[in-house]
Amino acid sequence: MLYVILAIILSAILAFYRVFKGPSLPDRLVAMNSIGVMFLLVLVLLSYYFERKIFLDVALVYGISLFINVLIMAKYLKIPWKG
Amino acid sequence: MKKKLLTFVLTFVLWFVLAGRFNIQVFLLGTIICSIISLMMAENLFRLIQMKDGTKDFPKKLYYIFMVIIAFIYDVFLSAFKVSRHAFEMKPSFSPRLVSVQTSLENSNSMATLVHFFTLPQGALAMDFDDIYKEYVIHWIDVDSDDEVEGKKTLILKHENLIAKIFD
Amino acid sequence: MINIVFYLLLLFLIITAFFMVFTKDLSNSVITLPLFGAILVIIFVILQAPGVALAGAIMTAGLTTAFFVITINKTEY
Amino acid sequence: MIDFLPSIRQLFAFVFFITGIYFLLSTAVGLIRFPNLYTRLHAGSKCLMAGGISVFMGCIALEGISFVSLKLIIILAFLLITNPIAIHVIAKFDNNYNLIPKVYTKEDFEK
Repeated sequence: MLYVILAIILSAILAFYRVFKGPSLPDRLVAMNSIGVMFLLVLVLLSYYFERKIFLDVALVYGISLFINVLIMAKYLKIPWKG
Repeated sequence: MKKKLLTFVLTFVLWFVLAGRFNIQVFLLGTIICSIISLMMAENLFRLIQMKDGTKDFPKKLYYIFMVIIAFIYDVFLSAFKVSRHAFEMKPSFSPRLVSVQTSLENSNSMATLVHFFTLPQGALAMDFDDIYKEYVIHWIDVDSDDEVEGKKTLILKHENLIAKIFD
Repeated sequence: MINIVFYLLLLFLIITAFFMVFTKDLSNSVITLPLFGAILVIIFVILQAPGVALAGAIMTAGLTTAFFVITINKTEY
Repeated sequence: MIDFLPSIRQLFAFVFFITGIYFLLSTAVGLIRFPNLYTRLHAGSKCLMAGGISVFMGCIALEGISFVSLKLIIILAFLLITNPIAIHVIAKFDNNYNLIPKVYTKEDFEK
């Protein structure tokens, strides 16, 4: 079980390169969405490793919060004013 | 009245799944909360769904819903394998292009559901929708020529017929 | 074995915090803020504290980012 | 016969976890190596959801039939509904500002 968690966190660190050096703003948004879903999978797998089923509620609440974040950022965030 | 009763039953089942145990305190609290929710916002929840067409022959539609879910998961794995094969190549070789596809669906629910079936199972990405001509603007990956576009449009029609049997 | 995951998460936390402070554009640092909150939630789960993790998942990863984004939209930067 | 059924379950969970790791790694590599925004959207939607489905199916195969697997199915259905909406919203957010010209040729990708 722990090797799966280790591989998912390594792939999240690899995907952080696109947040670090994205040419435009939607690139960073796509990378943020991907890393968020990967962390949700890590939360589900950790609840199986510790065998405490209350940690699934944390995963459910975090999934709702991630979706609201992406929607609000896509609506209100604008390209900076140049000139 | 039918809407409020349906909302009460659905939220009560969801409450027991999320609670995870049967108890007298859980039962009383769930009854109070679900009755408040079903009295207040039952009208807003089912504003877009036509209830009269939905419950006509329900056991026949259950079979089609099962078929849609099986086709959905199979095609997701197929298209994800195609995209992930491009990622590990030495030189990434694909030829994307923008195509507009016209639908023949009438209901607004089915047109909104079809966007999920463009994005995940096909190798496509729905970008925009034109209300007047009923056209989706789609971004394909790995399409080489115009003949291949016509071949891939027949794949969409398979999902379109299944959705039309559920909602209409 | 769980120590390796824990130290890797702490390193990732430091990377996101440094990127969030030292970048030039303001919207780039706002996008990195929910990742910071998510790593804090996973660290709280590893340290066996589900109540703090629930509060963190609502506040740090959810509401604070929404308030910052709406504030940046209102002021013409 | 007693020890036969859990070993089958462990085997199914192992296969599902291996496919999940493959798709998630391909998501990260695709996000780095693809040259354009829309192709990155392809990598961010399809490979990610295939990895998520396989990891959740592995957890359900490890658990059996109980309330916990019902809760896992609810989280999976929520993820399957909301992730295409997020990808579609990001594509439309880019489409409003015309960051990238709309018609590509094959020579653009070979440089």
